[in-house]
Amino acid sequence: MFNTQKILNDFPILTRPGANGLPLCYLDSGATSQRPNQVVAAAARFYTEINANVHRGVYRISEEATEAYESAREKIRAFLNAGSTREIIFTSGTTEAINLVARSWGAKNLNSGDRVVVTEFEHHSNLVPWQMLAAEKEIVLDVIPVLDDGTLDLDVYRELLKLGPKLIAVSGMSNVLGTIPPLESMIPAAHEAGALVLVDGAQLVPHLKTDVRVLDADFLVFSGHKMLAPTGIGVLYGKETLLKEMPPFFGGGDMIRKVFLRSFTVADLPYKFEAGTKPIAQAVGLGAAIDYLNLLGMDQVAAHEHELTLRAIESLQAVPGLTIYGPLGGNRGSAVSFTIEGIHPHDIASLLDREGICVRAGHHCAMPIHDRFRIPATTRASFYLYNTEADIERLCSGLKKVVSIFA
Amino acid sequence: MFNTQKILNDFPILTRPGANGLPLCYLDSGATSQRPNQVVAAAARFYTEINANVHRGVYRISEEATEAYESAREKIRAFLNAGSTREIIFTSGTTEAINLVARSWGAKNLNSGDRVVVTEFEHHSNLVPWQMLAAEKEIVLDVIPVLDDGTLDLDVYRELLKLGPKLIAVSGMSNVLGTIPPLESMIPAAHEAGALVLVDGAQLVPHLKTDVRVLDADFLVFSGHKMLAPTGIGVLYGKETLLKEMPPFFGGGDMIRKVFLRSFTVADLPYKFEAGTKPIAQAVGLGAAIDYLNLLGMDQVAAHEHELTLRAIESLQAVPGLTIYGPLGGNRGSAVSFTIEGIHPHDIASLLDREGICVRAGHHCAMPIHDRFRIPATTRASFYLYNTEADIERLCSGLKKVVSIFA
Amino acid sequence: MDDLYREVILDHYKNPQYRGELDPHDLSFEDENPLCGDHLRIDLRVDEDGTVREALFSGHGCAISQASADLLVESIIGKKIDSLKTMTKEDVLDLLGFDELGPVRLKCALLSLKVLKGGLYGISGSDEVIDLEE
Amino acid sequence: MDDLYREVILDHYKNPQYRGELDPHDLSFEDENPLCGDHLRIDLRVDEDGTVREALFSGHGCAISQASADLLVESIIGKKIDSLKTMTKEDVLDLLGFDELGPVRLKCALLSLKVLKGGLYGISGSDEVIDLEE
Ligand SMILES: Cc1ncc(COP(=O)(O)O)c(C=O)c1O
Ligand SMILES: Cc1ncc(COP(=O)(O)O)c(C=O)c1O
Repeated sequence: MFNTQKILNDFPILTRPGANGLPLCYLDSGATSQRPNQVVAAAARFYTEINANVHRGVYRISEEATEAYESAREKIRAFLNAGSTREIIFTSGTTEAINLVARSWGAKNLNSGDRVVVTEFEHHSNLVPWQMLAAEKEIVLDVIPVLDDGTLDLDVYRELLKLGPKLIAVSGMSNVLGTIPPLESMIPAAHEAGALVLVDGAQLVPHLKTDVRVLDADFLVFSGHKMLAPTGIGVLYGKETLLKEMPPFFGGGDMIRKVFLRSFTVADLPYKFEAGTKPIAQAVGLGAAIDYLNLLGMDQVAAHEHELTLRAIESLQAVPGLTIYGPLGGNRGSAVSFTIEGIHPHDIASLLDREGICVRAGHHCAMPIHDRFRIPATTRASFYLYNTEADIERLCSGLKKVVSIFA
Repeated sequence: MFNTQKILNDFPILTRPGANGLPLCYLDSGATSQRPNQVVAAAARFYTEINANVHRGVYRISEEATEAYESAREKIRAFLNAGSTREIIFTSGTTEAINLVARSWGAKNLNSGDRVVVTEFEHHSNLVPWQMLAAEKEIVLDVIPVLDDGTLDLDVYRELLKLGPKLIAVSGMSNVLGTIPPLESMIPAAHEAGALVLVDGAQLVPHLKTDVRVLDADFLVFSGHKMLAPTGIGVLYGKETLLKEMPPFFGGGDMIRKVFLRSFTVADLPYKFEAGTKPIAQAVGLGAAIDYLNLLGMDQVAAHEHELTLRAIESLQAVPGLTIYGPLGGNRGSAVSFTIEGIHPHDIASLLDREGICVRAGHHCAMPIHDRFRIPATTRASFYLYNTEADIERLCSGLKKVVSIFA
Repeated sequence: MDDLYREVILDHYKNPQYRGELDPHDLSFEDENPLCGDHLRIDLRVDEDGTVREALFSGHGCAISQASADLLVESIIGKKIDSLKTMTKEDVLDLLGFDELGPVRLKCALLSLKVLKGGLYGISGSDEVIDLEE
Repeated sequence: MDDLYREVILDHYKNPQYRGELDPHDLSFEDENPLCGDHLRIDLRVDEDGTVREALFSGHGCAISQASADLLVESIIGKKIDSLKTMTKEDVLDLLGFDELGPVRLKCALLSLKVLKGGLYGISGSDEVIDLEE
């Protein structure tokens, strides 16, 4: 059984009583998650016990630091079921990872007239890098539209595949609508059409067991801070055959084999893409976060969240004037965005904050999907493993109070 | 007075007795520094008290997180005496910061045939990005040679300036030789010749008070992890007029003003260059590190280190067969690299490690300067504010033992 | 924070006195808060001696930004257009009766001032007109 | 760690038995450890039946890599060239008498094996020939 009380003990920020005597009701894990004591301690332990720079150091703590860093890489490899640690590149986050693919793979493989397909619900981080590339290299950006129920228009997707795109860049879970696109059919279809697939896993990997070999994703990117780990660390998974052919991205220490005054040769994977001193302590923290998730079991985490999400959707619909954007049921993620007739999302969030309830208001770094639904902004509640039914009750009664204030 | 004992109490990793009963003798701060309790605690406190994503959040802890993040920026601005926080860009480190300038400023301002000047002692991070740009854009890379005493050949520099370079990219302190180039004369000369100057401050900023307005540097970059702060955070300072004209680098959340499906507009400085979720807790940690340095006083730190360094150079010269590369006196940094006749640097470092002494062996990410001195590798000792004379004594008696083993 | 949604603010939001468009007008400024997509426009009719004779606002936004716009527009009627250039963030917070405000909601409260000043200085789309971080 | 610089290792470093170049030779392989710039070359003379008749190493490096080269070269003389392809990291550590080694010094110890195997398989400059991270 999923023991939320036991879990909450690991998150002191969620149990300390706030100004109104109630603990924080944190419903903004879609923006960033909280971190359990175990993760904070792992990073602190790194600093106070084995802190040193990694690789190249021959003294003991440097070797221990290297081992801690590389064993975090191995934990990630196993978590994703990747074939080799050479496929696991540490980045500063999802955004850097996508830009890396756009600039390195894209620079080499995309030419004027080539097509890249995105979706209408992409996060700006999986949209703007492709727009920048489109402007520089005159590639064509195609968009899979979103239907009224928040799912992708797969008929259009099939048509777009016929145009022979080089890459499909798609979020594994929308951070606004909670939509989980059918990657298990979209990826094979892309491959059949000769396209590679980059999965933006920023919302997917923290919440649902993700097996890169089952998915057969060519690239998968995600951030540590949305999955219990420190800020400042993220991952690019790429198939080894692809990464091998890609030119390096950042130049600097550690990504080289040899450097002369006017030329250099490149290091082997994964170091080729890891220039400079990486976020070492944060990588170790991400390893600890994965240990934590594995201990709970990703299937349990997903089941718990799914139950909460369906319960939330049901309760929210009882709030007068409230409209939810995105799927109302089925296999969907825990981001639930909504509007309330006549009340601005910022006012909703401010008023909920008085009750110690943290929700996000705005465009959630996904303006186009808001344009699609002709709304400037939404209020979003998003859940993670430490949330409980009590949180949902507080959210809904808070919203009813908001409605009455504006009545 | 500089109270090293009091300082050491803040660094538990340096006082715990190791295997041989002696505490760690950490002489590798040039690679990465140790972190005081205050910094580790500041990052941990962030996670356990106000952890939330920054900007855009209207609830209380998100506002507190934003304030903590932005006040770290203000601390850095004041530390560097920059004119505005708009000139302080958070990056993941020095390497990312240099690549940002190369790709953003360079992409816009450098064309085939344009010249960029570097030095023979640059770290790979301030060399490879320019080599990559040279290969892509056919710019010409000129090199200021290093003289036998480890200083720059300023005659050649003056000649190179006559060729009308667009940029001088120079380290403020060599991480191998300890050389501090005369920026106070080199920068005005560059400006007179119409060139901009990027100062790689990775070794400079942690050790010497750096005032960007006195220096009149156009860009200054450095890493937190070499100045008591967490890994995963660094800074790009740039003059506002320059940053304003530069195209954005990474695309993603937060660096935009508005995003449509096929276009976007760019946010104001400094956010234009801060795409995605930044290393928030690490920025807060860097703020705490700066508080710590300010409390000690950068002048005191520099004086303490300088005394230690001169003492070390004197003592090292008494070790049979030992040769030091770099200036033997004067205004020089605390990195002291050397070879010992007939003994490989790796063997030296391994044998010192048995005594709990941490030094680095290898090319220190600066192969060309090793080629210059016709050596494949050196052993490097580097000092910081927590080092003491006892550390130097241990180093020198350790080296004498090494020499006797190989005799 | 606790009086952020005082009766008077909600009143100005629900029953604004200066909501609408002026057609024709002498001056019309608009801008938005990209954070939340809020959009605000202010139309002015100005006398020959430079006095604001009529003013109305339109657009959409949260209670704070709309109440702020209603109060700001009310306050500028009858004033010399040149004197408006010296209006400050504190003036607007005074109109709203707020002591202080978090950085995000501050942008809501100051959107009306940003529109006005951006228009008067002929700049728009820039937070730098009024330094919101001050 | 404590026997890393045992007398026997220092001996092989200071007085190598198989140091030199073979000219002419049948096979010659070289590679380096980019971490520290160490460079190693191994020259072989091979019988018609594929037996290594003579072998010498040259280059420069640390005590560990040089002792390893001396011991490895000694161990392959008289062996069939094909049988060398199956030599493992453990074989080399056995020759050196090391139980285990940190990752950085491991690269020193295995440079000789890397040169040999890289040559036999016709690949050089790649750590992947022997997976050092295993
Ligand atoms: C002079 C110099 N420049 C650049 C760097 C690269 O810094 P980082 O690895 O933190 O990106 C270093 C650190 O080794 C350095 O010493
Ligand atoms: C779907 C999606 N993609 C990308 C990102 C960007 O992640 P980061 O800000 O950690 O780089 C986010 C986070 O907001 C997200 O939800």
